[in-house]
Amino acid sequence: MSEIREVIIKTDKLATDKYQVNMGPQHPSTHGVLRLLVTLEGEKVLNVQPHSGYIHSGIEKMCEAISYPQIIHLTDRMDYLSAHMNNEAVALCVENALQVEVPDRVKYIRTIMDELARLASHQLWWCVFGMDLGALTTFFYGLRDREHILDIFEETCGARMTVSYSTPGGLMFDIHPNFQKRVKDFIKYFRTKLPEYDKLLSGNVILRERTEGIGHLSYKDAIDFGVTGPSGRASGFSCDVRKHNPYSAYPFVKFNEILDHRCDTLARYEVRILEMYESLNIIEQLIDNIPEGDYAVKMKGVLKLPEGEFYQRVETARGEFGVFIVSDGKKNPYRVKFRSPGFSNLFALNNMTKGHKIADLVAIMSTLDLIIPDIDR
Amino acid sequence: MTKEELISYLTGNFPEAEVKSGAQYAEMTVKASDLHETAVQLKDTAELSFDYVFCLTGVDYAENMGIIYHIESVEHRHTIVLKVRTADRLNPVIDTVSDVWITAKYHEREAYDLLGIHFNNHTDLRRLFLEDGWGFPLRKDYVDEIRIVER
Amino acid sequence: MKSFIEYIVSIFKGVWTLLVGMKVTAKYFFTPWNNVTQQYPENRDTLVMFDRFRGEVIMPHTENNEHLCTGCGICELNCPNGSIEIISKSIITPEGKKKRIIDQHIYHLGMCTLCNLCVKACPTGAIVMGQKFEHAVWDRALLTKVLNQPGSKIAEGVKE
Amino acid sequence: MDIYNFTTLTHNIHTGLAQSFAPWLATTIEWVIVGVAYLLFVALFGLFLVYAERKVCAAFQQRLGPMRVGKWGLLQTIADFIKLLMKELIMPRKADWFLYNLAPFIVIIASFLAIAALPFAPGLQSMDFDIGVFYLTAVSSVGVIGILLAGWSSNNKYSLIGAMRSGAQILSYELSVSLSLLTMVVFAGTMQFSAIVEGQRDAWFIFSGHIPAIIAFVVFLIAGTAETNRGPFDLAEAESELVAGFHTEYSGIKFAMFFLAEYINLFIISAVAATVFLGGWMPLHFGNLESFNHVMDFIPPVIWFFGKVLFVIFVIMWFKWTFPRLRVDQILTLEWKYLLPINLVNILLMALVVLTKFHF
Repeated sequence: MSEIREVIIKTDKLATDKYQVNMGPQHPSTHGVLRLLVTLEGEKVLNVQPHSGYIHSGIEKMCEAISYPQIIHLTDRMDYLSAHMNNEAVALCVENALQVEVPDRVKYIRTIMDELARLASHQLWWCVFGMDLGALTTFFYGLRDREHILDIFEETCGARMTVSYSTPGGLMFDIHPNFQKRVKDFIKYFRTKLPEYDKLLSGNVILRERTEGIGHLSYKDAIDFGVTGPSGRASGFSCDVRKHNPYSAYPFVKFNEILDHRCDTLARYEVRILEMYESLNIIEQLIDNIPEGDYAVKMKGVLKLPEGEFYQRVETARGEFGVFIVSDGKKNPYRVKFRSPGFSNLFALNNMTKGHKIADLVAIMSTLDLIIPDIDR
Repeated sequence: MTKEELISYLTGNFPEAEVKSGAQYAEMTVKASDLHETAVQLKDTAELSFDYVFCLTGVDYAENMGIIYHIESVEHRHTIVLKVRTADRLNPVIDTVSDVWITAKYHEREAYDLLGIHFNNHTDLRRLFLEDGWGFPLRKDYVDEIRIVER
Repeated sequence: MKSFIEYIVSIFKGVWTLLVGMKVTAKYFFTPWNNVTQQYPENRDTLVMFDRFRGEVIMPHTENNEHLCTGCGICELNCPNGSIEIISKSIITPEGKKKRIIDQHIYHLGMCTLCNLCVKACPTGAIVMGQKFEHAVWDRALLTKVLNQPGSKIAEGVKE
Repeated sequence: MDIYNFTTLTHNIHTGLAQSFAPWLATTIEWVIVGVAYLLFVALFGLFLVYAERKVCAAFQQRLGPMRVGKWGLLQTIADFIKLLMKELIMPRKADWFLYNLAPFIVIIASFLAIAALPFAPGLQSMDFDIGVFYLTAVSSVGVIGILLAGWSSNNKYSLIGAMRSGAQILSYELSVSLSLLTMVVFAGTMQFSAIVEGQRDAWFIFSGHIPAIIAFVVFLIAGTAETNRGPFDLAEAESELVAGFHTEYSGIKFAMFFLAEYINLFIISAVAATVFLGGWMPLHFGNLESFNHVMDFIPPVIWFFGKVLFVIFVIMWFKWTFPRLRVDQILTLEWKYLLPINLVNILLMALVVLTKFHF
């Protein structure tokens, strides 16, 4: 206190200073237990240092002790909003390593599930984005629509979020007899609700003012930081694994990779909204054409991968997800590495928020769509 | 470039490195001392322009530590797996590539945190997830009698 | 002058977007019969879970108190978390042969992640997923369950 | 009409007291009665508003809102209030003890001061100043001192940021509130609330003052919402940014005071809007429709007043639950670049309307 007084006496001016605020681990806008050490000057953000690890659960270490089919249920719990994509990544990786070709039916169902999970994730993101900006009503509208998808999941997979549906060699169950009807009903329903999202939030002048030109992440930075998914695509970084390294039924469908070159928060927002439309298109192309066949290939009781290294990339709702398995020929992997999209996205935050206000920091963090277990693993 | 073209190009231009065709991607193993130079070349050569590191994995091999970089070129859409081994297992040291690819900075921090691999010239080498003095859980000889239950 | 007109237009455009948003919320305000909330404990009687819903692992018994579990232990092997423990015992069958049968099928619900691997692996279909989801208890010990009922025996004709 | 007039009732109470007690004692007793009445009213109406807000926002969000305590959750807020009363009062160790404890009282006292000048019905008004509008704008901004103190003394950076935001915001929006009220004062020709209401006997100001009055009404609603720190201007407590802003560190009854004050302020802003623009307790009258006007007269003024207040409150809640929050620089931009110029032009317009007698 006395130091400040001295400064005031000396300079005849009001002394101002930088200060640091801990945002998190318990903070409403970090959506989990992430700690951001924010250096502020008044309202202006000077530096953001993410500190993660609060829910580091050592999944990679746990994977080394269990067999390949057992890894599936752990991947559910990393990025719980794209649980099915994570399952699929492991399943595809193991299938590739064993050189098993799954039936087309499996591929179709997996892709439909992927897109449903992506929709559910983007819906939740939309809810939370609205809430972070202070529009609390969006939260309930988004959850209301997400409930329909979760019901589809629950009926077919038996769980709402941690689905554990893709297994090495196929699927856990065949689809439920109601599945196709339910999905079609949902698409019909959601096509009426999605324009409402635009009316309520996207067009809103307050949202536009708050997002336009905020949180600039240039094309070069997006690649340098490895920011993938909708966040990367909003910077013009064409990083859609579905397009560049197609897997499952993605080679069979026509869809656009949503790219935006405005690089700001609004671009990231709109890319996600457009991706929801695109996901609906993909599901519509597939849902009526699910081929007949088995829902799984008969696999051995104990899966042993040949010695070697296997990598599989998939596109989750947050970006590129990778599974890297180092196998020494035993029934459990020697080393498993999950390349999670949130991890890379998080560290671009500092670059994007410099010079903006606290409120912008919240908005930018929200458009990166961070899931903390995905970062910490 | 296709995988085969890439392999032949790499064999021609990196005589020191050992290039082979992996199951999915072209694989290149370099000596630890050449790592940084190779990284710069991989990124700056116009025909290669590997600019997007999408995965960086540290692996504890029994005799030494391995670091595996999965790198893609956004422009040419070809992918390479760059592998390097440290000399020592207990005190593994390797040059950082975080000045070449920014994202490697955080992946290297993770590798340091979980495997204890020390990266030379890294500007911010701190633990990422765990507390200081925790140990390196992804090493094969890591024991934690309280939290790990052997079955 | 042009910028002045733009200023005025921007005001009206902004207000218009706000009114569009207010129309959406008003629509839901005045149609309360579309509410989506469920009154959960009250609707317990009518609440039906989906038949595949994974609530817990159960072992169905017939009315003769018979189950299908041979005690082979495959579920125990397949469980990633160690939430299943099989305790078997040796008996002597009426024919005078020695035979191992299930004594206790212990299931730790507290450790279970409901991944369905045990059910999928079970060769006789002895365990299935139950739909009960209200698992809250006052004592953690209550989450450890014995799935085979006391005095139950294996049904006739189940292949070993 | 006269049966609804409270003047006789209050007058009778006064004369009765004056006859039985010494003058000073009579006055004291009157003070106590008025004080208790206001306290009761504020507490009950505050609780009702909290309940209403929860139900209204639930309806906007396709939910049911509180349903457990009492029929349709009617007793929910009372239960909440009892819970808050019983909660432990926690204070940060390095907080400034005196200011920390003083702040909630300043906030709530400011609200009480403002509520005193409002006419609820003919004769049902404790202080009928001839500068009522001026008094109200003056005391309603005292609350910001409490908010600033709360933020400053809590020894929490979030609180401090919230308090500073609130200071900047309320100081700015005070201008718009006053100027939009001033527009109506120009129109009414008086600052006395009872006279303003009386002036709307034939037509409410929002109808008779047409365009400038409607503009002033909209500006007043926006600025008034900002004055009460409600969404979309709830920067001071912005929960996604500042946890809870200036009252992060308050618990129990002290938190309840901030909470209650927020809802009283909501009531005050709505009541002022209702009084100045929507005719206060005056029934709805249309020029020559004698029979219609007569039917409207049968509805008691108190009901008219509260009906209008609740309508304005509903509108304010409506946009709170629809819009995202503004950023701190935008909130100032909105005031200084949009509302203030509009307001100044609007006053000119109103002056012209009054001079040319181009009104109804």
